[in-house]
Amino acid sequence: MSTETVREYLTEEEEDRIGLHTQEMILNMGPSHPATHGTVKFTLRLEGETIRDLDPDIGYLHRGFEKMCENATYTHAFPYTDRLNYCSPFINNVGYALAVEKLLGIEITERCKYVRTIISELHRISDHLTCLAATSLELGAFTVFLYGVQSREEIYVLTEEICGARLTVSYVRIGGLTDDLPESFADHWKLVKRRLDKNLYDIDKLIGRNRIFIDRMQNTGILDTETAISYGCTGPFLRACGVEYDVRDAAPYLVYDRLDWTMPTGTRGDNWDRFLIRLAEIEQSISMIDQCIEQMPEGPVRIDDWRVVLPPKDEVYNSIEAMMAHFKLIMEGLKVPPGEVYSYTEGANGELGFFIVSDGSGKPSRVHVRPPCYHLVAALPEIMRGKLIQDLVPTFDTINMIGGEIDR
Amino acid sequence: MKQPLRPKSERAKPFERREMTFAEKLFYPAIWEGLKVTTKHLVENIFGRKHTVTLEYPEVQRPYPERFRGQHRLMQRDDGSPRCVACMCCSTACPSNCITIVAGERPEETIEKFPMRFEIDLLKCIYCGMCVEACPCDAIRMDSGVHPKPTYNRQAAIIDKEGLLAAGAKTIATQGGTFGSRVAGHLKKHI
Amino acid sequence: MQAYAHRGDECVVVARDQLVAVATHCRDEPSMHFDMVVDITAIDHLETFDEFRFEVVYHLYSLPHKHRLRIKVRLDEDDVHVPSVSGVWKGALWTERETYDMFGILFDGHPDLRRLLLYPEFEGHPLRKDYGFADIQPLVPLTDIGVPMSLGTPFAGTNRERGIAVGEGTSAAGKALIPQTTAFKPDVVYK
Amino acid sequence: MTAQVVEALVHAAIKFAILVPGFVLALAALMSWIERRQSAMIQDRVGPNRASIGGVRAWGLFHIIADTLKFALKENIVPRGSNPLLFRLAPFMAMAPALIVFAVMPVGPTNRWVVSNLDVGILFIFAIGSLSVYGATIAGWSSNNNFSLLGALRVSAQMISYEVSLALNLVGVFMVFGSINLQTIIEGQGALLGGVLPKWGIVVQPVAFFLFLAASIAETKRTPFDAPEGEPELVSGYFTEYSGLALATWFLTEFAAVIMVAMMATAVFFGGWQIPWLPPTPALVATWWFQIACVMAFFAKTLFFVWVQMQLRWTLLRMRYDQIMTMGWKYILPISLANVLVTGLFLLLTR
Repeated sequence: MSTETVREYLTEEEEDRIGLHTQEMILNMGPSHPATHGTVKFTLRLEGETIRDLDPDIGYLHRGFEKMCENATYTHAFPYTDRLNYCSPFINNVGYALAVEKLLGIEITERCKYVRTIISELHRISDHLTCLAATSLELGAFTVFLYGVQSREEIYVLTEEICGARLTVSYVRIGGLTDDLPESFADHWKLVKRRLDKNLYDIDKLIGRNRIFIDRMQNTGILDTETAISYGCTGPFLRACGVEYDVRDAAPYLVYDRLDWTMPTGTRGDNWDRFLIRLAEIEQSISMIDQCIEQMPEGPVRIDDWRVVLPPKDEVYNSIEAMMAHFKLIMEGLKVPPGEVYSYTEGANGELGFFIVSDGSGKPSRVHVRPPCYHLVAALPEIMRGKLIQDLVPTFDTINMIGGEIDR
Repeated sequence: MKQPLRPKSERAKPFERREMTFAEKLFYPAIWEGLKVTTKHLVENIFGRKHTVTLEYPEVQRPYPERFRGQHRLMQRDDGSPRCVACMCCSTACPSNCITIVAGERPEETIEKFPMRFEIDLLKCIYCGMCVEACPCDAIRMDSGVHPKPTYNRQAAIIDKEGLLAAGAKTIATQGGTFGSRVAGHLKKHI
Repeated sequence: MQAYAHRGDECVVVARDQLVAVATHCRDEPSMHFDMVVDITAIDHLETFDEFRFEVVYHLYSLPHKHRLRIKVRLDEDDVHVPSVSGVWKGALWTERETYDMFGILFDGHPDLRRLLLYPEFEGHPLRKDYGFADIQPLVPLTDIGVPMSLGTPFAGTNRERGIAVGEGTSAAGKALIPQTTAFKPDVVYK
Repeated sequence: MTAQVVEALVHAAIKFAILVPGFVLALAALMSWIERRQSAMIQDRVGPNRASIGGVRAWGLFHIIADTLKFALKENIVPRGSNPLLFRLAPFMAMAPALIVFAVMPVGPTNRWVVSNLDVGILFIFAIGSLSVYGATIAGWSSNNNFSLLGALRVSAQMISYEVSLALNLVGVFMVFGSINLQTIIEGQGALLGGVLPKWGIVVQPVAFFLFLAASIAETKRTPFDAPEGEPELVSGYFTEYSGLALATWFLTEFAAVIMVAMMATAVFFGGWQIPWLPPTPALVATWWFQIACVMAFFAKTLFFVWVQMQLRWTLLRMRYDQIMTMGWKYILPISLANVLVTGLFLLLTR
């Protein structure tokens, strides 16, 4: 079976020569289309089944994240960041908090670092599972999809136990967290892990070595390494091309330098590599969470600075100093010294950057987010030109575009 | 530009791509493996629902965890009046501006302010929990364990002071800076 | 040219006409080798500075050397042209489009400068400080479906764009009303 | 003469009226429930079980009625710019052949149990069955929708390609049993090989059976060969624009095709109405209870194959369109040709 599906289309002269005249077809895939989970429109120029050109039209979920942040205090931005990458809201929370903390120049507590690592990895698993499950769904394996989201459901239940909400977590605060991890976390995590193992085993049996799946994934959606770098692609996409780049490794934040983990990289940069990398990263994340639970020290999860974090409740109830700090912080917002900072973390799809400019008031002057999948979707026309329309589906899925993140 | 410069990392571990074996190339063995998994699930779910994860919702309900951020409630004083002193902290902290408070004056009492109106528009609310965090007197909480219910009109989604108070209870949180208040630190936020 | 560092982020301010030269140098010089433009965005300094209004910000990253650099170009309010670096890094294609969309900054030499996140009929540029938080857009008349896109031409270069409102609504009075804030002091200033 | 013709026609009509609405359509309706409940059980869900009459849920069986009502009550939308006549005609152009083919299927041991025992039985199935492709193609073309058009192109290419392989797979069986009359083939499968093994088609032609299964699933356009209606890229392929009862007609057509494939597999490869190790002697065949038992056996085997197809549907994923074509022309077709060759050689040498 032919694995290479690159087909050059005929030029007009060649068409004239062989007497075959074809007409291009414009196909609008989206904005509401089964393949475009999230909302995105692809305008395809097709020649038969071959894509001649592709124009991704994003912005259907644009809700003015950056403008809203300019009109809110620094703490108010947390619910907005929840909705950026809705598959892994914890990572966005952590990324934003780290950016503001970098601008403030404060150091968070040890336990908080571990908790943040745990929740980041937890939601990295959730994000990767969503991606894997959605990829299988788009290729017709509905059963695999449901096994995948079953495990994700377990993670959501765990998330709800941690912070009280399944998706819109708003768990992280500048200088710490809203609350410590619940006591039952470690036990509950073991249950989640068992379920995850079981479901991943079933998924592997169903599609892991199934030729139909492998044929769909291998040698499709390839972007060569130079172009990928030039486009600014990061994350599993770039690692699938064989580039050993991971923010957790290149510029370790939180406690990633204290953990023992490996960075899986691919060789060819096709969909299959991305799929395998995500699977391998789920394993790595599981091991990282286990290590964190082992190493995690006791202690507070918030720093002891009432100019940044809210004082403890009983202090607020009973002492005038705490009460005043509380009021100042709520009414005026967190005062961040003027400056500008670009902070980067490893989101589930790649480098998640926050660029924050402060003018010294309680509201940020500018918040800009660099969504990781933005640059991947920008490269999509380059990947898909000359390929079959059916290859668009797994490619788009392994790119893992998240509407909330790319449209902001 | 075309320099083969690549970042190198100790952690990196390229994985091997296993080529398909002849048996795998024949399609049928892998299909057989898949059929075994699905048939196992089918049989075990028909006879005993071993793996079934779906809850049949209205009859069976999953308990919400302790920290679940549900519908709001207003806590009461001992005489049943709201603990709220209309300090506007929650409405300021609310990112979606869903809390409306109109303060009233109580000249004869030591606590001078009270909320004449306290309304939460549940359609605007995003259940982030920031109002609870912002409350300096443990007056508003989201631990009712009730999730927001759909309504037939927008007006019904606005709950007023009475509705919030009805869901509330008395709290043991002491407040007011009495002598020895630092000792009260062990008192938990939740009852 | 001016260089400083703040919180460990190195930043260089370059003149507009040297931008492409600097960018190419940054990419090709082996000791710098910035092979990736991580992000391009802009800042509107309407409230802060008088001498310039916009800063276009380029974040560069070098994969092999693992270092980062921020390049800034300062623009005046009535001349918002900046040369495009999309010929240097392809990652600039969309980020420049978005910056144009949000700030109305024109990138000369960009092959396909259309709106990205917003629709073509959008009036104004929302991330400018003079675009109000609650400004309302006019309704776009329903276009006839079934208007085919012109075949043959690539997507680039469709003249669906409106004129760009430059500096609309800014006035000296508006600037004077803005409260003075403390000035930004970088940690290190390179001479 | 005319009276005989009329009588034969009336008999055939009565049999057809019993077989098709009584079994095929009833099973097709039931399959809409089976498919959903079975997939639910595979996927650790519960599936539809809420429709109830007077509080009786009956495992969701009433969903069949609810679905039918829902389809019937929905508006039949004809899209703007389409060809209304062809658009309305297309589902029936697809459904009619899919139902007519059941006329030659012998479900029991005597001629009483077949609507019309044609000598060219299986050729009739291919000839009529392949007309279904017109319905699908016209549906896609007349919808005035690019997705439908692409789906129509895919479906016509795919169905025509797999027609060839499908027929060639059965050639080996015809050679073994020396007939293309389905009743003769089934009767031929009653013998025992070496006194132990029933001489079923799968025993004498195993390769042909597996290829037949693949090719026939491709004919029914179900997973893994459902690129023509490939949901993620073509929404629903050639029937994207259909709604209401017209959409239900497409589902019915698909289910009828599934039943047909199951019956074909039963008749050709699994002994048809033969009960294993119970050879149909003329004395036995004359008894009514044996005939009923044979019919039951036939339907039981058919149900088994329906189940197998459902199970495959929820286990596998979709192939790419060019992979489907490659598989059909470069793999299934040569192997079935080789199979015919080997069978011929074997028969030649052993005779």
